[in-house]
Amino acid sequence: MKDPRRLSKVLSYIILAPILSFFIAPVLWLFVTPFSSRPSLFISFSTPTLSNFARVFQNKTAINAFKNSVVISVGVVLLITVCALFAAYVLSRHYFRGRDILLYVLVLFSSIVTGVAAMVPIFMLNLKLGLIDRELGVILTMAGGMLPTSIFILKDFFDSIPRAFEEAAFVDGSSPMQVMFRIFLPLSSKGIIVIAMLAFAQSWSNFLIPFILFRSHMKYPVSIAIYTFFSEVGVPDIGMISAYALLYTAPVIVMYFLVERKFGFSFYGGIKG
Amino acid sequence: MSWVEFKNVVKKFSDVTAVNNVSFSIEKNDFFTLLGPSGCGKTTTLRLIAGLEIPDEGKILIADQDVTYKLPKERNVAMVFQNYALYPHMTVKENISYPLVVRKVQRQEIEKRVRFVADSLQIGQLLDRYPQQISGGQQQRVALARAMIQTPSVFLLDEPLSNLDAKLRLEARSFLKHLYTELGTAVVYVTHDQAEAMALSTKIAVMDNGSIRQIGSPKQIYDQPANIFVASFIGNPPMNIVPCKISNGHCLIGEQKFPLQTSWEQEYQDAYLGIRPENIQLDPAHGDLHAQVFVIEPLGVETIITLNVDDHQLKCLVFEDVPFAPGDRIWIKFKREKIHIFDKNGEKVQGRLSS
Amino acid sequence: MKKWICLLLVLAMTVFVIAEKITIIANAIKGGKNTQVVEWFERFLPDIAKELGVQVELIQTGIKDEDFKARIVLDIKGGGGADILWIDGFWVPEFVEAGYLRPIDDILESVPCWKYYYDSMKAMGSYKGKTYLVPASTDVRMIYYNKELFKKAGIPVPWQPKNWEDIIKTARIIKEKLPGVIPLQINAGTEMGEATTMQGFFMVLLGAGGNLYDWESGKWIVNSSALKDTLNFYKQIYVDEKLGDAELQVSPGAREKTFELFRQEKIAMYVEGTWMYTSVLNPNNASWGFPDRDVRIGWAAMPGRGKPGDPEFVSISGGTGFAVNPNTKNPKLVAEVLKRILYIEPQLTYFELKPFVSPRSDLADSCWTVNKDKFIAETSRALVKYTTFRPAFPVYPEISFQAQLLTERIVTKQMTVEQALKEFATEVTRIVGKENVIEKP
Amino acid sequence: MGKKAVVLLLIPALTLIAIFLIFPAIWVLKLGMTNETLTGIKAREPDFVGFQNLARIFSDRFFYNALKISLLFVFGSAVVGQAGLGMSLALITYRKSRRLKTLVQSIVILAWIIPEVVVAYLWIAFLDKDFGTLNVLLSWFGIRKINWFYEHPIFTIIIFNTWRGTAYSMLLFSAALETIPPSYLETADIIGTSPYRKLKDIILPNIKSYIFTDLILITLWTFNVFTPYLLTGGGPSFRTELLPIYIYRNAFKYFKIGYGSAISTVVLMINLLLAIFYITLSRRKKA
Repeated sequence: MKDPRRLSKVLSYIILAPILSFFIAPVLWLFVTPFSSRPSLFISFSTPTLSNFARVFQNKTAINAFKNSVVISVGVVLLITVCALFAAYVLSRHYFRGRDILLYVLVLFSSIVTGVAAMVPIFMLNLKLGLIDRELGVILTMAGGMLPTSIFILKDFFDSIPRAFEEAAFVDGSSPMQVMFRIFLPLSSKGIIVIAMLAFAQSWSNFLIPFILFRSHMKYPVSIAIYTFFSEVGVPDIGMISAYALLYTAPVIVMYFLVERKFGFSFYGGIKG
Repeated sequence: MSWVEFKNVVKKFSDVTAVNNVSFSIEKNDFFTLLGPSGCGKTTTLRLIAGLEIPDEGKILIADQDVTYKLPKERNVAMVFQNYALYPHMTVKENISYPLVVRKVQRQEIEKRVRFVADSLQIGQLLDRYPQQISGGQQQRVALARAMIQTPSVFLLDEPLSNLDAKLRLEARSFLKHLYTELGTAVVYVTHDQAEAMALSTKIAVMDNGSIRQIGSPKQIYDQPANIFVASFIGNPPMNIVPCKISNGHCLIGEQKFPLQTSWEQEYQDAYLGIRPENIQLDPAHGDLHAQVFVIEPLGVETIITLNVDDHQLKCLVFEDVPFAPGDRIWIKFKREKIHIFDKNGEKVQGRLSS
Repeated sequence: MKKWICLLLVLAMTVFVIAEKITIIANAIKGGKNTQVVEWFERFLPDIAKELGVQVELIQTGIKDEDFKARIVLDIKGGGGADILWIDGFWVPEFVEAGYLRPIDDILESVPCWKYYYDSMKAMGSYKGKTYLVPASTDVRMIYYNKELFKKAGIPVPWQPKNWEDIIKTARIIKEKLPGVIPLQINAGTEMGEATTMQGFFMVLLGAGGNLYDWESGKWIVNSSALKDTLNFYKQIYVDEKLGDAELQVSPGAREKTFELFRQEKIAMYVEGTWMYTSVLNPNNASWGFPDRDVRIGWAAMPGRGKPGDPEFVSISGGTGFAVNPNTKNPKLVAEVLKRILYIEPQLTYFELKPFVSPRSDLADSCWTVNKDKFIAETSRALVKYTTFRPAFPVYPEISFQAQLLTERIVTKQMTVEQALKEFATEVTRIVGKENVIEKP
Repeated sequence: MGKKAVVLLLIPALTLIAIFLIFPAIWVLKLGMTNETLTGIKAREPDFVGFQNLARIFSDRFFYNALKISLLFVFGSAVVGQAGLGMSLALITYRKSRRLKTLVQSIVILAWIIPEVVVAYLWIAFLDKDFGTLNVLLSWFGIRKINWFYEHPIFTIIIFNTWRGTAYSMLLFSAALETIPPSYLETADIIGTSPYRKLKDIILPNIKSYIFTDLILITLWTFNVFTPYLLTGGGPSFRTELLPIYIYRNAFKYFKIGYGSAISTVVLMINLLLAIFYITLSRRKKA
């Protein structure tokens, strides 16, 4: 065609191709190897099989770790959702003296106290509280770390819901409880779902906190169990490891695309902070 | 030879046809307005001229050159956007001079031309301010200045008045009209406001659904609409359109009928009668049709009266005092030479009643 | 009413009985690291449990030694942990200082066989006059070599070098004749952790007549000609002649990768301890094993440097043993369990499954004979007379880390021998204080 | 809602945050002034040593090594890598079809959301000297097999982290570009501005604040990344030992709680500086 813009389009594809292959190449292995009957470190396409997954389900450690991960993640999600809901509601709907300072302190600490910078005191704290090697310690530690971000996301969300809805309900004669459950919660369900999913994805993937706080094999969540599989001595069972890795990764991917589809990036931006 | 020419241009966005086989030509001294409801394809047409979109079919010529596939910068056009697109991080002066800076014009020359353009648009005192520090009307002038400084073959204006408040809009409209006489080259103007189009243009193209429904001078468009769409789009309040039947030189509306002035040979089972509100006369005693006053809206100079004629409503515009009250039964009379008859497809019936 | 109280009492008793549980932790996991240990426990723990009427449970781990140590430390620090800890003897001093071990002299009074333990082994388990550890087994160190590779390279087997020069000569031949095979691995670098100090650094240093600790003056040696020669030996192997693979030594999982390569017959000579033969190369080991170990793998004693006055051969011994957690709720029961573990029969079964050198005189010979392969008997008889122990002081791990750094800096060419030694001297002095260091000629 | 209810609703969240987020940050300062260890005599009787640890840090060659590597890592993988590549991707897909954008974003995001343990293993497999995909591919072009982790360790973790984290910058910049009214660039198109000048005169000035935000945030995050530990363990020979890994090594490998905390203090202070910088900036933007 005579369109000169065609050229710039083609040019951008030429630049994109190597960048995209750079991003795809390492991940491809994760989606190919679990189904390979002759799994290796190289991406090899061979007759597809599900036997690698079968081996995962026969592996007690693997299954047990899955259970542990679910317990931890569900705990974190519940704790975060409830605490953040309460706090964000108050912070969004009620002005009190010191609120802005409180918010400032929360932003500040949530960004500087990372698991990495505070791993020593976090460990010592759990030690003193007798929470080493207990799910509760890991759940509380993770929840404490993620709460400020969840509160901010939720507060922003609540701020965007006009008060008129609640006021109208009050005028109509609803009780505060009715307003909360009939009006406010349904209106903010999107925001709540988002922070719940974020809490799930983050606690599901977290490595450092359980790595430091768990001591016994039976308590390990998948992130640690799979790490010990990786670094295990002897000939590693690549087929099983890759299948396990895929099973472990799948919920996060599904969850991400659900959140992304429904709510877009602005919400997901909080996932790392 | 025309200055800007569209030949059978088609533009599709995935499966929506935004511009459907559009052809027109603009002369160098035209103020050409693309008028139509939102989504009718008028802005796309403008962007096709600018080169911001490339047609799927057809040809576009500017100053006798085929620019169909040319980049915008190769077309020597200037465009003022609805939101003016003034760069917030540049001062007024930087904004105006930017087209020249990009073209590496000498600094002295730039200085001279900015001064000239700014003076002629009366914004000389604003040059060191930032766009967000000046009023909407001033912003519009800055945007115009940025366009003018390029001395383009064609000025493209995309609803430049729509971001101004009502009072300012009238002022800016007059200013634009005045400016046009000084520009000395073609202006293509996009608007959905028929009053603006009427006030400014030398030529109007009324668009609907990707097609041009009529092109003509404002007077032609107003007095001789080619179809119901154009007829009802122009004028405020719009033309009354009433379903009717034409038979035997008479026009039947509901149960009533009245004779058309000249002999009308064709018979139409389903037709529409069109009459502008100011062309209806009211009379307490006799007329063409019997009607009942429904609502009276005095607007100062004129008064809009809504009438019920059987199941239909007609609006009529009068400039003198109204001696009626709602509920009064009266007669109405149509100015014969101002009656338009459209067929069932909405097209004006050939062989008009009068000339 | 009375009936209810009775029922409650019975219930409480049951709970009490069920709550009585003795746990043992060992760095062993079925099908993995030290699998024989697990098999051994499985064989007799149920009997002990039945006899004592309590639960006795083994906690399996199977991780790097460093991680295992961390795990135990954190367990105890956290107020919990297994009752009986099967740990490395050289951890005892620092653990005791931290209050992580319970003195077991009272328990040992009821263990009749304690009198048979060699004094040197008893010393390994005691600190500041108290006993904390019952040695379970000890080992020796030597050079393992792959007979097949030697034959291919035209080197006569059995092979026994007389000095360092012999080792290097042999390595040169292998390098020339067998491309793709790493001629010699002597552990180096911090990634290997204590394995570097124990299997590598000390084996060389001792051969040059040196040590890290001067027993006479009670001070740490920060510079000596032996240290210099040790580093030069490393340099010759890894840097100058590239007879060993320095890359491998410092990459993640270095020790496991080295084992793997040795099993794949890609390493010709490797200095390691008894454990490697009986565990890593054990033909019966499902995931690790080396099927024709006895045919293909030979061993030679590690020779001294070869200068006059140097030792003829060297070896160094470590040992593991049973210690008791101070957090244990029932020391009496622990004593009962320990006593039974140390009965002759379980002990012999242990050496049958996992041939090792016994730390006690009453089993001295039988521990060599219960197992079919003659390896333990041979190596112990040959090497026990040369062997020595590490200077196990609380500060030892830090000095050991500095020694690992020494080798790492040489093999990765980060520093010259002089620079590395200077850095070593500075750091060791900082750790133990100026008054506790000495330079040797 | 009464005062009581307000307090009651805030308490659960604030307690959790106070204990598990704020308290550790303060405690680390105190721990950093002791010589507490997990084994040996100092496990039972730690001494208060004041700023002795801090003084030692500034003469500790491992600290400088870790600091240097951390800075290189942040500069290479966050500033140049993630922000640079993220910006490039955002620009390439800017004003392009929705489908292309979705495709590119999905692929890049995938690298961002896979759990770090899995990602680390994927890269270990990808870069394996003998069987890794990369070396196998390179060998098809006659390039010798490279032991990436040994020969170019810092470069490797920089590339890895760029791969891992580009998504955030890309998404942020894409969103930022969306805030520029299309007419700005169309005006420039009509004027005939060159692509370079468009970027310099129109795009960059209009998303300046987003770029600052992005740079500060990714610097902060990258500075606190632990994932390379899963790839290299800090090796070979400490050549990828970032500050977080150095903290881990001191605290959990050598059990030097006090000294590890002192390094943590330094990291916290750097974080604090970055965070204050960020918060001030975002407040100014809002105002």
